[in-house]
Amino acid sequence: MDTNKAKRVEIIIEAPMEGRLTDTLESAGVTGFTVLPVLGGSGRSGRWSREGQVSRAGGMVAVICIIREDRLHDLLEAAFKVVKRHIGVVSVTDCEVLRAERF
Amino acid sequence: MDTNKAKRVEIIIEAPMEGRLTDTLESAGVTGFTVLPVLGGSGRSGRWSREGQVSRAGGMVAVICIIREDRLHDLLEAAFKVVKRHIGVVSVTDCEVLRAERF
Amino acid sequence: MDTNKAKRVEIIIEAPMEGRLTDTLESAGVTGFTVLPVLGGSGRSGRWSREGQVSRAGGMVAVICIIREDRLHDLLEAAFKVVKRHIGVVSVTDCEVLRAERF
Amino acid sequence: MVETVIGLAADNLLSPIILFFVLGLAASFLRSDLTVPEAAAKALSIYLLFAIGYKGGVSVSEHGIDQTLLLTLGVGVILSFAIPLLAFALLKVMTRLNQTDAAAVAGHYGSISIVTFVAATSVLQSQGIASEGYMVAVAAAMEAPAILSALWLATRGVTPTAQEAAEREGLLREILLNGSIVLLVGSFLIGLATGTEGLAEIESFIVSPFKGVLCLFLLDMGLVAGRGLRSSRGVLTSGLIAFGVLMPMIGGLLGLVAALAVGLSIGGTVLLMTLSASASYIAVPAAMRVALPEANPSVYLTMSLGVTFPFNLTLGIPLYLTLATLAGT
Amino acid sequence: MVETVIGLAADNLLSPIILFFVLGLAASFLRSDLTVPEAAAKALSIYLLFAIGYKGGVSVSEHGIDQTLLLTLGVGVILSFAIPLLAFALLKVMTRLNQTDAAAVAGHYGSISIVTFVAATSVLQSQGIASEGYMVAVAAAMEAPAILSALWLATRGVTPTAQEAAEREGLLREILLNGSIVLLVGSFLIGLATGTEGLAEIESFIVSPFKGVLCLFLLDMGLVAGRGLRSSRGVLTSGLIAFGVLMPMIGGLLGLVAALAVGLSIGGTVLLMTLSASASYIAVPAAMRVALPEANPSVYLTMSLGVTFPFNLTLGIPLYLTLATLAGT
Amino acid sequence: MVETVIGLAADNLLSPIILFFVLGLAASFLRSDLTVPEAAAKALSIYLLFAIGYKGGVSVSEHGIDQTLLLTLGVGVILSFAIPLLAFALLKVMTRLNQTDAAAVAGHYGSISIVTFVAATSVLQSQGIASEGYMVAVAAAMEAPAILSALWLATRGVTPTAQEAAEREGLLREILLNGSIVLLVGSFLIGLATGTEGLAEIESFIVSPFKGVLCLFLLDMGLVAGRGLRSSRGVLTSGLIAFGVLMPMIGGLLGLVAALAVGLSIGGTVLLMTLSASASYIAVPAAMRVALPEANPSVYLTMSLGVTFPFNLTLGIPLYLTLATLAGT
Ligand SMILES: Nc1ncnc2c1ncn2[C@@H]1O[C@H](COP(=O)(O)O)[C@@H](O)[C@H]1O
Ligand SMILES: Nc1ncnc2c1ncn2[C@@H]1O[C@H](COP(=O)(O)O)[C@@H](O)[C@H]1O
Ligand SMILES: Nc1ncnc2c1ncn2[C@@H]1O[C@H](COP(=O)(O)O)[C@@H](O)[C@H]1O
Ligand code: NA
Ligand code: NA
Ligand code: NA
Repeated sequence: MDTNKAKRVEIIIEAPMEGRLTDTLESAGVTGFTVLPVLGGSGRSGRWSREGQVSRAGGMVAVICIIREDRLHDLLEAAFKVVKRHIGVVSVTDCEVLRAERF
Repeated sequence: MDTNKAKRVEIIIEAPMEGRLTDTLESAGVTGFTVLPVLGGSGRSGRWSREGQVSRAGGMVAVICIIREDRLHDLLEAAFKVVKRHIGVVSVTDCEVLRAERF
Repeated sequence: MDTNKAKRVEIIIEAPMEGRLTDTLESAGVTGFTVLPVLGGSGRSGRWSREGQVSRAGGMVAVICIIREDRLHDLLEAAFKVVKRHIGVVSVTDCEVLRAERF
Repeated sequence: MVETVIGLAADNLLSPIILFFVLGLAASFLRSDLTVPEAAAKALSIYLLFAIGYKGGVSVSEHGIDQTLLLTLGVGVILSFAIPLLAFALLKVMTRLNQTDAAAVAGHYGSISIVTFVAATSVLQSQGIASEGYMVAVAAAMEAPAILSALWLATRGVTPTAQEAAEREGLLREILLNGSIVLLVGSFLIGLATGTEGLAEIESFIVSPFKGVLCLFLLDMGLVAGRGLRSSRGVLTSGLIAFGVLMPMIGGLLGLVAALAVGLSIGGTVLLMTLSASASYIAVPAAMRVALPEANPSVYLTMSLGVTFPFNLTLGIPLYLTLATLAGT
Repeated sequence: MVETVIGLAADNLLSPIILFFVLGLAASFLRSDLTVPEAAAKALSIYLLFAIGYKGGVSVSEHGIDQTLLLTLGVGVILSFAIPLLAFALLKVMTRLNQTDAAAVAGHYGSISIVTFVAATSVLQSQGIASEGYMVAVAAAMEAPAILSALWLATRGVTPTAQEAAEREGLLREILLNGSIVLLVGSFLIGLATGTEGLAEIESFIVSPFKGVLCLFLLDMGLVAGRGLRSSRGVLTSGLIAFGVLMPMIGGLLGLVAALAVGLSIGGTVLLMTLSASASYIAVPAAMRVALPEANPSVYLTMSLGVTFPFNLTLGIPLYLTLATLAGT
Repeated sequence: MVETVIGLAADNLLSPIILFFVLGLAASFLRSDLTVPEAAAKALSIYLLFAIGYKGGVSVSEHGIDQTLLLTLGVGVILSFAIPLLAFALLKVMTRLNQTDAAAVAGHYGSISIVTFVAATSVLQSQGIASEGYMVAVAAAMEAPAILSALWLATRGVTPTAQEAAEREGLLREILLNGSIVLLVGSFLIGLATGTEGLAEIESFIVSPFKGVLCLFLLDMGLVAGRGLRSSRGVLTSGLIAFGVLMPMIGGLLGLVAALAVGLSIGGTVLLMTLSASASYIAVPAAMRVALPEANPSVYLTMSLGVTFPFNLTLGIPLYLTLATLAGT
């Protein structure tokens, strides 16, 4: 199997900011991402859980984005703009991808 | 803590193909995997979201598989067969695992 | 973008043990984690799925924890204590984080 | 006749059911964040299949098995097999879809939309028109054959690779045993077995609240259809839109002919016309993702959910009712 | 008068609705693992908005559009804009919240809580007191203006950075088109259009089971409120608690004055008082996370859901009812 | 007597409730993709606990607190403690389970299955047989003690490690306050407090649709049980199957003796027999995962949900009803 180097960026961000983040990613030229639901968590602002919640306010989502290394900088720049004032965690991992032409 | 090197494979694939993928993985000798739900995403085929959907057609799942390095090739071979004609992203990350005897 | 080295720990564990795990992590000084839902999976104890389940017994969750390298040991020690007798997978990946002061 | 259709359509357009669909459409066009959670939408669809199947079974248990039952089932299966061929030919003339996309779209029109069926049932009910209870079984029988036609259309003259063959394997079982068919047929059989006595026990769950649940479900369908239309604007050519309106009318006419041949009641005729006219958006799309992954889902989903479903819901059903009434008298 | 309030409150406290809220609170204080899945909680809230909006529309279609409708809408919007200013001033006196937190909390009190409104409706109903159907529309109109007041309060004298400005952009559209407003107003309009005839079709879905669904929803709110109170114990100073009880009474009085000025019925007066007295916990928190991320969510959520909501539910509504009755006679 | 059982069982087997369970089983054996979303299944179970608890409370408020209430509670607790000991001994004789697995399975049989209880209630109702409303409270009281017996059985003669001790710590609180007990008891108390007046307000939510909801829930249980049976085929030895059918009959007899001793009505006797005969599949499995992680979940889940639950549902309940009637006359 031929694999190619890429970066896996994982952004855990408040649900009400999801739309703004993904719009910003798209205008920064990111062509693909996947959004995972988050059940709950804990951080400096305390523990929280989605159970029973009606408002989007209390929840977060995880946005996963696999990109070519040379586009990482733009992505992080864009993500940082949105995340900066908000609750959120951004991590980047090295990875190998199949079908690199897609990224 | 004793940890051992392994690989973390993440396959984001269309929900209707989940069964075929996991069957293929199992017949390639993969002994464990975990399936995470996916809320939505974006790619060359546009944006999508699970909200309000009844059909499995429009959704994806993320299959995570942690395996010993020497079995990676077989796994990727098997996964590729299923993913090839389908929408899907396959990424591989180096990782360390506890209790390596389980993998 | 300034990034810093960190570790991404992913613990897939039975849902009834979630509270015990996160309590233990917190008492080991872990300041943040995120819990993702899990749909199903397969391992030595066979295939399972959350669909239609009412009991927490049959399900798992994924706890993701991003921490500074120097605190990894304590985290793993704590996690291992909980996971040891239970079904569960612990993997650690190198990553880079934005806003390292938060971890 | 035109006035009748218009009168019926106007009545129909002012029913809560249609208006909630429109509300859903409007909300998603306005980019409101109104959404129905996936689990809730699935629960609503389980409720509808359960209720409609069960009530159909009870109705058959009451009126006895009509001699036309088997005939209608057979005719339904034939329609489901045949309509895709016609649809494919029409698509080749009216649009520029490639073979795979045209086959996939064609398959959707041979199969059926259960919510369109339910909406037709509720129009019949408010007009006080009876219909054969086993039409629910006919609906189930018409879900799957169209998929085989679509596969045949897509792969004529192409030898499938080993991988493609492997993927299609098991598909037939999956299609015939997909959740909605099993639930519909199962509930029908249970209704048949337990009859009016059983119905009395669960009536206040499956009969009285039915229309209200349908409103919520149509709100959700409006939201999903609107989101689909918004994100696939580029896909909808005028040829496709014309097809999406013309094809249900052709399907409806085929249904009319078949119903007359079999000798269905006026109500049954309307339902068979509606089944023939409607396009699938649950079972067929999922099968297409497995069997024809190259086909573009935004084309077939938008056609089915964004064009033909609203057409049937608003104008189609009143039209079929008028035609059936004219033909039946 | 005191006896009347106490009598009403005692009655009220023994209603299943309140008791299920208390059960939820108790369960989360005892750290029971009882939870309502997120999707189910959202489905319940969709049901409530759908039912309450639709019934309001039907009621207006029955009684004709009252001449006070526009006036009440206008007055509601003014209250929603004005109450945050008062609340902000009070917070500055009674608590040590910084400007941002105080503005965020103040915004919640200008907006409304639809469940508090529903609870008041059901108290009116069990007392046999009629009210204007369009109060539902007033509720919708009062959701958003307070958010603008809160933003103005938080950012007076500060020039927003380009980033902040960009984030606020689109916020107005988002607020006005948030799911609960769209569903409430849409259902209201559909109720208005389809009237009693439409209601008859879906009555057994939206009228008879309503109170039972409300019990489940309040169970869930008790669970969420209790969890919030437990995890934000440190946040609640006595000043904040006092504010959380005082502010709804002030808001209620403002609502009373406005209702008298407009000439609402006693029922309508109680509802306008309740709307003014209640604090948002769905729409405003989400808007605050986007627009004022620096504001501490545990402060405003705990105030709104943990202090003011229970106060209104148990003592507030009976109090507003007594005052409205006294003022109306 | 045999004819009575058979007659009752035949009636019972043709009730929609059982048939939907069978539909679920069949669908999963056929590997249909029919599923109920987790959130919907949980919502259904919340509804059932809410309704059954509340109605029990109202019934007690109507008929006054029977003198046998406390006695029955006490007897229930004793049965829950004692049955596991018997079950364990029997398992040691009939199967080759190791100590831990046998203890875990035994614990399930001491505790109760609330859906089996609900099914028995609905059989009583359709036979027009009254029962003590507080049997709901007895059900709640019998959930937890069996877990303690199981732990004792599993760990006799073994000193737990510090880690094991730490994990068991807090377990008792968790068990006693698990969601289903809290909701059941809470709803019972609210029903007791609000009485028939409260019931009148929410009757059309918790009484009339109850059976229909139960059908959907049993459909889901059939799906889950079938999936469990399919994936644990290897686990079920003939010894285990025999135990899974014998044990509920023994439990039922113990319940009969206890009921006669306490002096319950025929309806109450059937319910106490059913509780003793049924095996837990919600609360106990979760507790076992925490406290006895080495026990194999596919053994206890398959026994409880795949063998004993269907047995009780189809043959057990009619049998207990016949025995109670014979003993009571
Ligand atoms: N170190 C971390 N690892 C994983 N998730 C985190 C971490 N820190 C924060 N989070 C997530 O981000 C949310 C907000 O974090 P905070 O801003 O610190 O309150 C938490 O509730 C978690 O869901
Ligand atoms: N670069 C990427 N990173 C993460 N997820 C992706 C990426 N590209 C595609 N996806 C996911 O795969 C789905 C289908 O992608 P595509 O085939 O490009 O339309 C998308 O909707 C995303 O959920
Ligand atoms: N190698 C693996 N990769 C990912 N998830 C795994 C792996 N092994 C086990 N799991 C998860 O852990 C659960 C229990 O594993 P086991 O204890 O092997 O039965 C499985 O059902 C999976 O969800
Ligand atoms: Na059709
Ligand atoms: Na207010
Ligand atoms: Na038992």
